[in-house]
Amino acid sequence: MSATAQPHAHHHYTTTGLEHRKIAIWAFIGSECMLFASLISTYLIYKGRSVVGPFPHESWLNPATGQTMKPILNIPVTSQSTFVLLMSSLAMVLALAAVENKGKPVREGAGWWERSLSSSKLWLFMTALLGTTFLGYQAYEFTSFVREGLTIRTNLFGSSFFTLTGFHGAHVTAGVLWLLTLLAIDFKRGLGPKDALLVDIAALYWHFVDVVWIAIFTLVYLIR
Amino acid sequence: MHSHHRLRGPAIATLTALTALTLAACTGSAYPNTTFAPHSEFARAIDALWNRLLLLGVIVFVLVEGILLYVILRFRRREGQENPAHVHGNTTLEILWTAIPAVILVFIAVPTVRTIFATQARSTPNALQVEVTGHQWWWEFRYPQYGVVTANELYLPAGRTVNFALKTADVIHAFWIPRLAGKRDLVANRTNYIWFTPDSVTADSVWNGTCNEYCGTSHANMRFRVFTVQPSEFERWAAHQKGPAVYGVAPPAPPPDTGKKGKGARAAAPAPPPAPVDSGFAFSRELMPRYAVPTTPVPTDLSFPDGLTGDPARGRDIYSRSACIGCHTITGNPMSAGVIGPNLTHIASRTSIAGALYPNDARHLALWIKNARKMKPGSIMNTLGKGEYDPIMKLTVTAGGLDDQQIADIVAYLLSLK
Amino acid sequence: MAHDPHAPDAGEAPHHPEEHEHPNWGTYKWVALWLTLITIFEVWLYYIPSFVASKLFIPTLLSMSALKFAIVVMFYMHLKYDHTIFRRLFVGPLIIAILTLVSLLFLFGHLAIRIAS
Amino acid sequence: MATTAPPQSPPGAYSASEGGIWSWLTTVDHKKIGQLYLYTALAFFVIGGIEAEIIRWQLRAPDQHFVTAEQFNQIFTMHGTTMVFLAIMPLSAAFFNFLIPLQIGARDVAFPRLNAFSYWVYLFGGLWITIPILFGKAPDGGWFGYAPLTTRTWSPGVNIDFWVTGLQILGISSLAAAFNFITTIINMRAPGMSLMRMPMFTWMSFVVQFLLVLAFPVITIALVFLLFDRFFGTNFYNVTAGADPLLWQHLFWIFGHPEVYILVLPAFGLVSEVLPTYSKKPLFGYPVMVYSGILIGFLGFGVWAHHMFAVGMGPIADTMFALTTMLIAIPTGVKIFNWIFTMWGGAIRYTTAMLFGMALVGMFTIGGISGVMHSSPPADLQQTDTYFIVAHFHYVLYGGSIMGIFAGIYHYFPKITGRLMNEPLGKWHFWLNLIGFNLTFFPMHFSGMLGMPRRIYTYGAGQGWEGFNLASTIGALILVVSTSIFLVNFFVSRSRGPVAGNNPWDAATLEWSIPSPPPEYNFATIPTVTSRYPLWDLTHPERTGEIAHSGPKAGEVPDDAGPMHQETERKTAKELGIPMPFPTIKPLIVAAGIVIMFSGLIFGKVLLFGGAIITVVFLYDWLTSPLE
Ligand code: HEA
Ligand code: HEA
Ligand code: CUA
Ligand SMILES: [Cu+2]
Repeated sequence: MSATAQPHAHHHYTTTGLEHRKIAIWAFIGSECMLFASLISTYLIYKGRSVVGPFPHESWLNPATGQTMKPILNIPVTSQSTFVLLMSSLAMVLALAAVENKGKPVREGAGWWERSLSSSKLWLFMTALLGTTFLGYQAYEFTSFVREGLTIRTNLFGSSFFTLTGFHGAHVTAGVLWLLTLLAIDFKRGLGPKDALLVDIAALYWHFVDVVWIAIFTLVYLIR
Repeated sequence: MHSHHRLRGPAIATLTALTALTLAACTGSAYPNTTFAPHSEFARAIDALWNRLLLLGVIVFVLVEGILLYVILRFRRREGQENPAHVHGNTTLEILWTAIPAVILVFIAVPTVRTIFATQARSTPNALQVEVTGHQWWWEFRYPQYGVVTANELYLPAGRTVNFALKTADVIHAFWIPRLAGKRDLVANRTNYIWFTPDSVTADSVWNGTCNEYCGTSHANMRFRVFTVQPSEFERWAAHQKGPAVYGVAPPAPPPDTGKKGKGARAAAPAPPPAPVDSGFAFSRELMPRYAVPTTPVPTDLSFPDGLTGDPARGRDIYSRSACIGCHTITGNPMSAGVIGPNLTHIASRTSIAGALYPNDARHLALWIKNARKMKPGSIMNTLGKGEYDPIMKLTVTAGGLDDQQIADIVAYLLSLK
Repeated sequence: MAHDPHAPDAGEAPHHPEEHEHPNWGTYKWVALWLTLITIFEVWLYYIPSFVASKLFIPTLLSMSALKFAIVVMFYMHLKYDHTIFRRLFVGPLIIAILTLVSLLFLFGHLAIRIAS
Repeated sequence: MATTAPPQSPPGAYSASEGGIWSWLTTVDHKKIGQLYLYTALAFFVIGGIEAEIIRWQLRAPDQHFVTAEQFNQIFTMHGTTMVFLAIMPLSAAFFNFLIPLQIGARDVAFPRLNAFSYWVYLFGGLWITIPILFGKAPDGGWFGYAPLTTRTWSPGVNIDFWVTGLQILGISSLAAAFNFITTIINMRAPGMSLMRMPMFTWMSFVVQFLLVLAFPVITIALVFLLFDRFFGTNFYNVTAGADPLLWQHLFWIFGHPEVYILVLPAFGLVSEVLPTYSKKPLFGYPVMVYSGILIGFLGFGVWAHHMFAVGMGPIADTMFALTTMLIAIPTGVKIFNWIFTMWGGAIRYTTAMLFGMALVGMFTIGGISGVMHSSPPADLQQTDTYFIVAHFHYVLYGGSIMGIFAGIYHYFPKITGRLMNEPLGKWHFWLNLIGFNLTFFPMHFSGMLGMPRRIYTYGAGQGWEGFNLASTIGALILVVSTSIFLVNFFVSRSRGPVAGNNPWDAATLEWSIPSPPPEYNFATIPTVTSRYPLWDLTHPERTGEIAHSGPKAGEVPDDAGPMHQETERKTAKELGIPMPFPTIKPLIVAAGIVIMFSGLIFGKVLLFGGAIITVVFLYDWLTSPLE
């Protein structure tokens, strides 16, 4: 969705007075619930059914070396990446608020923080940056798992884990690209209240991806 | 109203035809695989449920179609009739036709749930245990209490509860003997159970069984046969099947023990006893009803010379050196301990081969060995006949292949394995 | 937001979309703080072996996760403030998704119902 | 042809000559896209029908070898797949496209280009999955593709590859369309058209869009697993790694059962338009019809495992799913009775559309009753995977969906083309169809209960199945005759049928208040709706006297709306100053890019990346160019 498309879309009469695209994105998000429910179900169904290690929460015997290996999930690292993604959602709402309030005068005598709150560029950038950081964490996690002997082909855990978190990662990636497009538009011609819908739907998508991670973090990482 | 007759004709004809068919279906004679003439307590429980479903179904059918036809015929537009009554709904009526189906459903649900729990309860502890393993596309039957392994033909003592443990060696299959029980799937990494008691009166009967879950190319050819026999006959059958092949001559030159330990090898460690004379019990081929005799035509592009006779001893040698032993077990022949294909120890005692697809006779066996993949599309058994085209490998069998005489010898050997 | 003067669907109670302003930093910072605190608490629990072993572990974690989920959806996604139609579009599918997930876990024996036999 | 009217062209009829083929490739007009869906889906219906005839010819007698086992397995798989995904769903989509905007008083759908995209993805995906049959490489795993049979180990060929990728592609089409229609229905209704005033077809379509949106993600994931297993060596269905084959079955049927209501609810909707019109009565119990449709859709998500009663789920799961399944009979029964009572006391005209509508009521009921017989798990153990099931689902699919769609085609043909179909030929089609259908599928109840498994390419003699199979085959041949009559009628009437006028059937809803075929903008002035039957408000006020009337509230009416009226004038959008979306080829190219991308999985990475690049570039171009 880009800013140049449908410049006068909001002149159209709609039954509910709402924008088409906002309805569509919510319908899409509803659909995504089923997508991730299927992925998460599969992960949980296959939990504990792998016939060979590595396992998420249990130590396992490495048949190649005969060594007993630690459980593979790295909770401290993932807790950090979870925090990063949560903060990206904060940045996202600030970006939306900045766009919606663009043009409103900042309070007389506002400090740097208050003034920064009106910069949509800053917060769009921060969101994308935090998203990218999350992806960096995920790349780190994936590569270290592979080093420790877990690939998508190793066992049921590997297949279902990488597919679930990979799907989530792909969603984050798409979101980052979306945010960068918005940022580019912001630089090109500035995003103002009339563009709020564009940012709003991107934000809804972004938060949804965050919300999915909240579920994944608990169901996959914390619950044994 | 002329339209009446236009519509009534076909309706009456259909109903008459229906009734006639229903009556015919209830007698097992013309319909050997009918589910309407059950022969076990399990099949009867289902049949009772079915009768209830059918009765209520017919009532609903008659009611709905009756009102529908009445309305269609009665309310045909007459000349100049423009303004029928403009009812938009009627709450009482609508509650009525929500409530009546609900009541009907209660009458279905209650016996349904009862039957679910009754038929899925645990089987009696002294039941006959049979392990069924589905293979693409044949059936393996094991009787752990009797040490018997056989294929495609199942012997059951009439009147004794039998508990099947269902497993698969590959994809999903489904095990069904329509006259005796409902079906169950054979699913990898699971064991399913189904049990029932064939009625005592069924002794000396034959039933057809099929695979009902689509399992690949020859799903249609994955059939089997069930013999319900007198308990004493069953014991004789089992005792005999348990033993090594009747053609129990010591191997010509016992191979040096290469460490390959098959079941056959162990059984043969002491030289096998001379062939027992009693060939046990096997269902008489003379008693076989028509529906249990396979009719599958042989492929037109496959032939075997008539009148070619084989020598069992020679056949045994050839067999023991050929590819056959990689897949088949013949207890008593230490070379033959493969587990991929059906156990052939007592193959001559069976009435059919290849998943009950062909009668078990010299001609069909020979054709089968020559080109199993033409006889049964997709078969895992390689084409063995020299000069034959293997439709899966897409090549013609040359050097290593068996010539017709060799095949005839092997057939002679196999047919000696009573 | 592009404010549209038209009222919503005739069949529904009059309700003006986007009537409520979206919340601002004042709210958002508290939301972020709560999210962080809950996450820290969750991870902390994870490191208490006796708690992990207890029956409470899974329900506690699940409810905290659900709480975070709800907070983000209500405040960051503005579902608390927006038109009811969005709530229906989201909550309906979410319910079906959760029911499906739970039934699947039952069916695969991860949650067991035992009937006295 | 027996038509007497001189073949004069109704003004503004769509024909390929107008603007040439290019105008079809670039169209974003929902009415043209609807027609593209219609023609394509009819073509696939014929293909699926030819496949069915091959099945029937093979099974006409025992031990036949008209086709080989391998061919038969491909053919029944493709028959099911074609009929479900390439014929009935798109036939419904044809009506969604053509009708929904007209019925709710809109000028187009919410996202016209996305709409074009959905069609092209469907067309290319359909070709992708169909063409391999010409090379003997068509999918052969059955229409529900049970793992582990469909994994690489047991299906090493490319056959299943086409199936996995093809269904994945078709899913994109359905999902994109569903988001589009949800938005359209929520947001583009004419003033006064509250939800409880929407025509029943639009209502049932609305429910279906939610089923699509919720069911398709599940099969998407199931297929992703299969695709990963086949191409990347993952273990989702790898039994040696401990996988549970039932995972596929559950995921497939969580999709699959809602899918069967996706197939039938649009037909229910069409019939709910047809029966009142030709009975000259309003629909009986409109609100209950709405609620029962919603309830069927909702319950439809809780019954999936009734396809798995033989897999050994255990008594508790069997009981739960049996009960939920039985429950569905109640709202469905409500529909049946409400239809019957719509006709009760009416003045019924036996038009072809009406005959098909009435046949749906009668025939679907038979399929529903056998469905309830399956819903009892112990009883189903004797029924499942036999021809009894085949009988059930053809009674609901053919007797339900296809009958309803035929009713819809006869009913809406004049609106779509501006011309009437030939009624005598229509009657021939109907009667031969009714007879052929029953002769084909009724005997399957018997062959099934007498022990005949489904999906067998051959069966032995002497099993008692000969007569029933022969009858089925004869019936299927009659269906060829009747379908051919329909096709002739359809294509001849398109250019030579008598001109229809706005409202040839004296119907009640908005689509009939405008010219046939409708002008590109649909409504010169958006009508203001004051009741459930806006056109009858004008033409037969006595029929709508009893229901509530109310105008929209102030502020609800857009500038270009006017009171409820009929339009006869035909101006161009330009003359009226109505902005229309630009035609564009980009959706077609993006659709092609996606299919090329998937083809890369089989034919090499170059296509994969090439397709991806085409998709991304043209998607960007599409999104950054203005709509109108
Ligand atoms: C249009 C598609 C469609 C529809 C609408 C239905 C509707 C129903 N189906 Fe069907 N079904 C299929 C398509 C459909 N089905 C397909 C394609 C398959 C096979 C898939 C495959 O294996 O390939 C299948 C298989 C199938 C099975 C699995 C069988 C098996 O494989 O073992 C079951 C089991 O319960 C079932 C049940 C039902 C029921 C209870 C309904 C109900 O919704 C029916 C409700 C309607 C009525 C009951 C009639 C009207 C009601 C009244 C007049 C009221 C009074 C009636 C009573 C009280 C009985 N169906
Ligand atoms: C959705 C709808 C649908 C429809 C409409 C049909 C229509 C038909 N089906 Fe279909 N069928 C399925 C869905 C459908 N089927 C499904 C889902 C399966 C399960 C597949 C599986 O197990 O995986 C199945 C399976 C199935 C089987 C079981 C196969 C097996 O288990 O081995 C059979 C057997 O007879 C059959 C027969 C028919 C017949 C005779 C028709 C007829 O009604 C067809 C009539 C149509 C025509 C006759 C049109 C053709 C027109 C012409 C040929 C005109 C020629 C003119 C020109 C070319 C100009 N079908
Ligand atoms: Cu085994 Cu079908
Ligand atoms: Cu179903």
